[in-house]
Amino acid sequence: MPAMARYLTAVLQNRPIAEDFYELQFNWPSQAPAPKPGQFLTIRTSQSSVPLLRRPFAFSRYDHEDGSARIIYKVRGAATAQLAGKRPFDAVDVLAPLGKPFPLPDSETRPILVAGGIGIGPILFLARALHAHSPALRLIVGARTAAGLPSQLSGEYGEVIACTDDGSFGHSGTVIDALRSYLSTTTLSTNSGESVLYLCGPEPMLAGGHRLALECGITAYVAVEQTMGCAVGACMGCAVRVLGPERYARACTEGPVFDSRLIDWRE
Amino acid sequence: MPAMARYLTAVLQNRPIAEDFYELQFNWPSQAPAPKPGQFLTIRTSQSSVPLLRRPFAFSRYDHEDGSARIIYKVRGAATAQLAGKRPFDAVDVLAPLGKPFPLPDSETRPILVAGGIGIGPILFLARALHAHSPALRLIVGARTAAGLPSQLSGEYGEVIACTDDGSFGHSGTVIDALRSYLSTTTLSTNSGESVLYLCGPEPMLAGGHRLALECGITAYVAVEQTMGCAVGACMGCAVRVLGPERYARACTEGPVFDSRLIDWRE
Amino acid sequence: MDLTVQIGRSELYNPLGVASGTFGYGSEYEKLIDLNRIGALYTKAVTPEPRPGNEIPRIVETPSGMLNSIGLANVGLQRFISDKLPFLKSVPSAVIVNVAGSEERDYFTVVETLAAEDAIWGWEINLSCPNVKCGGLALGTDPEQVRMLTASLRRLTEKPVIVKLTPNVTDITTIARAAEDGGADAVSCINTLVGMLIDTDRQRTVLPGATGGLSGPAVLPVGLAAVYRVSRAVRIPVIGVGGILEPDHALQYLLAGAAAIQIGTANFIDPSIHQRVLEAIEQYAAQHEVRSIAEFGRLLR
Amino acid sequence: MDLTVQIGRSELYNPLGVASGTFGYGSEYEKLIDLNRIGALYTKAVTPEPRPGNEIPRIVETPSGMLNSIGLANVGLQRFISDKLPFLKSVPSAVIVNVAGSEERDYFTVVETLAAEDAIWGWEINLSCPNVKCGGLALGTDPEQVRMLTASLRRLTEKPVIVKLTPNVTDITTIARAAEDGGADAVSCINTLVGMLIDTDRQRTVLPGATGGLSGPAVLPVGLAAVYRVSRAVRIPVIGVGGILEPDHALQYLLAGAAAIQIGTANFIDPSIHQRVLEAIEQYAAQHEVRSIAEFGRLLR
Ligand SMILES: Cc1cc2nc3c(=O)[nH]c(=O)nc-3n(C[C@H](O)[C@H](O)[C@H](O)COP(=O)(O)OP(=O)(O)OC[C@H]3O[C@@H](n4cnc5c(N)ncnc54)[C@H](O)[C@@H]3O)c2cc1C
Ligand SMILES: Cc1cc2nc3c(=O)[nH]c(=O)nc-3n(C[C@H](O)[C@H](O)[C@H](O)COP(=O)(O)OP(=O)(O)OC[C@H]3O[C@@H](n4cnc5c(N)ncnc54)[C@H](O)[C@@H]3O)c2cc1C
Ligand SMILES: Cc1cc2nc3c(=O)[nH]c(=O)nc-3n(C[C@H](O)[C@H](O)[C@H](O)COP(=O)(O)O)c2cc1C
Ligand SMILES: Cc1cc2nc3c(=O)[nH]c(=O)nc-3n(C[C@H](O)[C@H](O)[C@H](O)COP(=O)(O)O)c2cc1C
Ligand code: FES
Ligand code: FES
Repeated sequence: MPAMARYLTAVLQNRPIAEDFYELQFNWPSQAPAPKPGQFLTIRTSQSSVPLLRRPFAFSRYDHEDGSARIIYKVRGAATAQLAGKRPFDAVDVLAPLGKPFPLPDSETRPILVAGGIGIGPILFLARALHAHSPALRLIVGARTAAGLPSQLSGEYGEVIACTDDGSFGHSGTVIDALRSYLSTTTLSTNSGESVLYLCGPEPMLAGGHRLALECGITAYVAVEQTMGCAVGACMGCAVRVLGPERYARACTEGPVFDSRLIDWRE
Repeated sequence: MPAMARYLTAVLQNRPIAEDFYELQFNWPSQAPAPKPGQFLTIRTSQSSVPLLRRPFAFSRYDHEDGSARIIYKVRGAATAQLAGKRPFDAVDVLAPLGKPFPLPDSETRPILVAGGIGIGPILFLARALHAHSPALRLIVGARTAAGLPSQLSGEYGEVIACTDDGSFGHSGTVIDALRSYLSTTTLSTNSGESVLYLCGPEPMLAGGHRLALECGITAYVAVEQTMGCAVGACMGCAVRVLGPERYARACTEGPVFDSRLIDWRE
Repeated sequence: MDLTVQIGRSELYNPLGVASGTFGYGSEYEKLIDLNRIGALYTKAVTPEPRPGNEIPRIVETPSGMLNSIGLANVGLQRFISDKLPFLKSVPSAVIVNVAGSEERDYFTVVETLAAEDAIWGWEINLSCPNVKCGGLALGTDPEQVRMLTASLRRLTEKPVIVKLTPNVTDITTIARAAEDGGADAVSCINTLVGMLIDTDRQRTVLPGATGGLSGPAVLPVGLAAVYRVSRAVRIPVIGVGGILEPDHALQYLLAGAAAIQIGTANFIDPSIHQRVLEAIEQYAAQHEVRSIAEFGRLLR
Repeated sequence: MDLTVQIGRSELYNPLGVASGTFGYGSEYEKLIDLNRIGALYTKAVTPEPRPGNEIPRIVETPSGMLNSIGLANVGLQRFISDKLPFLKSVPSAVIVNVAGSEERDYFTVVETLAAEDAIWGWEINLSCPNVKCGGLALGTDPEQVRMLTASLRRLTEKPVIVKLTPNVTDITTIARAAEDGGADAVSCINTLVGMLIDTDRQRTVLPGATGGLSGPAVLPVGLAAVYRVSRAVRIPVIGVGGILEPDHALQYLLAGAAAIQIGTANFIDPSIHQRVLEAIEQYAAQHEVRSIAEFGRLLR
């Protein structure tokens, strides 16, 4: 993990990309280590004590050429509402890069990427990173309705399987339904060693992906979400239930990406 | 006192008028009673709990024709900083009009108006109201330095005596110094019944004006400032020390304008 | 849904009260707030003699809260009767007199003198004002004293007796149980927390008496924890107060086990809070198929 | 000016500490914060055995504050020695081990086992963690128990013993005096307040254990009042903690009577807070002609 630091940087662009979803692009300080897919940052959105805590967001893109990074976020409460109010040149107070990135597949392995809801950012970042190397890459993206899907998806990352809960766009059903049918219609389940799953989204989705991976005998990496205090491994606030004697791991430093078999998925 | 109410209205203009001083102009709802000089409003500057309390500001102007009202405010802390960030069309949440206005002089009485620091707003409002009726009106305005004085003063309210603590503009010294010399160079002190003082500014200034008024045997009305909770007379938070058995009066409903002889000026 | 709340043998027509000390004697808010929305109006503390109150300044803002040091400033019993009761007779809300004093006898005097007033629905016994030097604090923190005082007051009045609890104790449930044992019809919690702020420019405590009472959203979690614990320790109704600024905060109190709530500091900030809280309660009840206020507490898993 | 702070027979090179539980074992913040600025590094609580900690979620934000229910999650004594001490030996700050347990013997075990470690400057005895069910809370609220436990620990170590006080008591000064009587070299206050929040959508308390510990700016006035009162009740130094988010908050603690301070929740929010606090202290001292930290308390009129 490259060293993290706090940076006061500036907004380049902040625009809506789907219903309630925004993409924030900001200057990436030249002295900062390049963020990797799966890593995140925390933002202090206000100088006052409301909201108090920094909020974590996964990187959705990093452009070395123009020195910018991005996140995709959904407006849920006070902090994200404030974020949505940021304009170009406004300051952003970030702590980054944080957490462990997705382990990249070797060239023989076919990556299948699955995103639901606010899980879209890190999965798109990973898709972009893998696109060149893994032409066989499959990207499955889901939202509740068509309006919740970013418009730019197609083209940029090869063929995308889009799903909506209400069937208003793409496949009707959850991304896990789509993943299951995708896995069953390919020869994949028999060539298990050759595929790897990457998932980010709500917990039931991650659990579903994990079970499918177990069934098919493939590896799944999940990026989990947990309320954070320090984001640097000091407070034990972001605990994730894992199997083994320690029972909990820290999402911020031991994750947020975990091999799904390490996690204790009991409800 | 006309009935007060809460209004959600809109900013028309918000501009700097002196160093750290701004003038906020906003729509005055047609159903609302016209504010009078000396009255105030409270503003909730944020929907969050920081800052928590509404902040009181005196009206500095009311224009019946275009249905707008104004305040002049100084940036001191969180609430006034947020106020300074308001732009045209932004919402303002006001409770108004509050408090007792300045009692107006009868036509024979010569009003002398004295403003220091953030006391400028209500005094300018009063000056504007009296200008037509009292050509003999005198306006004394003070600030620490020239930069602290609003630029538009001269002309609008007749002849203005300006003072700065550092002598960078107008008379050198406090408004009380200027008032004293004004009173001594006029025949005023002997025709005491014919003059009345109106003061708004920091407490030492009000106390000084009160003592001068006693010396000259004239009446002084002071608009006081006190931290407020409810602003409607319910919480006893805005107590002002007064003479008499009750010992305290409420700035919000029994004031903010008081005859200076009612106040217990002990330090 | 049924909004009424049963306390002792009496009833409030809705669960929304306005907290003592933040709503004066009602008339101050008449123009601003539709009093039909207020189920219970808790008056500013009434003491036998008028009290000028504490030194100034009396209020200072803190992060998401405020400190006050009003000090039971009130008009006293006689002027309460002559100047304040006439208006209170006309309000639709249940009028609950917040009773305070520096010694036990003060409490008896207030309740006895006002006992026959029809306009008064009940009493809230303020054992916990942190701003009164003698008596006040010690009184509300000792279970045996609380039990005895409550029992004595109980004998003086048929009307509901609500004992208001201070959070500044090691175990609030023991005080609540003492009030219950003494015959209280309900307890309300919390009063303000002891707090302080210093003006580093002037090198003084902001409040001349050094400490004051902390209220507002900052104390919301403390009030909720108190209501949750107290409502599981006593069988009488618990009235929740402390930090409500949004309708969701009021719902949290009801889920935590409160039979009714009080809005305090928020009266100063948002005159629309009462309507918004009532609407939220009705909407939440409809959504969760709750037919009475008492059922809210059972929703908590 | 002289930034050193005398505690017992030992010295801190500056008054700025980082509070237990918010700074891990130091190494987590190594890259982010210049540890030369930290006068005292209070470790996460150490218990004899490793503890997995409480159910999740463990953190929730409140108005200007946060609730935590970490539950003394820590690596235990053995792994503290093998994995954490080596790094702590290298830090310039005074390393103060926060000692916790479910029963008295746990405290003895930790202090005895670590007594000979040169890297450890002293102990902070956490009698007050509101998240530990058995022992914890009761322990820190009974003066006699506090006195006896402090006296026992005093016999085990020459190093400074700091007793950390909970604000969840009726009178914090009696607990502070008990610690002083037991031979404590200092007391620190405050630990977190008991608080709760409810998720009305899911009809659950947000924290699975219902209540948690409230920290952050919301509790600043409570911490200041505690330090003000405790520093006037005991002769040993009082270390102020609770709600510091701005340099002025730290100055307020020093004026209130604190001999040193701790930054807790703010470590999470603003990595520049340490430098800003130290600069503010130096600047304020220069402005008010104060030559040592101990003189700050005398500035208050
Ligand atoms: C590693 C990680 C990566 C994330 N990446 C993204 C992303 O790319 N895009 C995105 O939209 N969201 C992401 N999130 C979630 C994001 O942090 C929350 O949406 C945000 O904190 C909400 O803040 P709020 O004030 O707007 O809403 P709030 O009203 O505070 O909370 C809304 C929800 O956010 C959660 N939340 C609140 N505070 C925190 C906190 N300090 N840490 C974690 N969760 C919290 C709460 O559980 C709550 O359910 C990520 C979270 C984590 C842990
Ligand atoms: C009747 C009245 C009329 C006023 N008229 C004006 C005016 O015309 N122009 C103007 O610039 N200022 C006026 N003030 C003062 C104004 O209310 C404060 O400057 C403002 O509250 C500062 O808020 P803040 O958050 O920016 O600063 P803060 O950091 O909160 O406080 C700065 C100062 O303002 C005072 N203050 C804070 N909260 C309150 C409160 N709720 N009520 C009263 N004072 C408070 C404090 O004593 C503090 O010294 C008036 C005050 C009163 C009582
Ligand atoms: C200005 C003020 C005055 C108060 N006066 C009283 C009082 O006279 N009697 C009383 O029992 N409580 C009094 N309280 C406490 C409130 O009734 C309430 O318990 C407390 O403020 C917590 O609620 P809140 O956070 O909603 O304000 C007062 C509170 C404030 C803010
Ligand atoms: C996440 C977290 C964990 C904590 N763990 C401990 C602990 O292990 N031992 C202890 O004595 N105090 C612990 N505390 C309390 C802090 O040390 C401090 O007393 C409290 O948070 C108040 O300070 P603050 O408002 O600056 O955070 C913890 C606080 C937080 C926020
Ligand atoms: S957020 Fe503090 S350990 Fe992960
Ligand atoms: S501010 Fe409440 S009585 Fe004046």
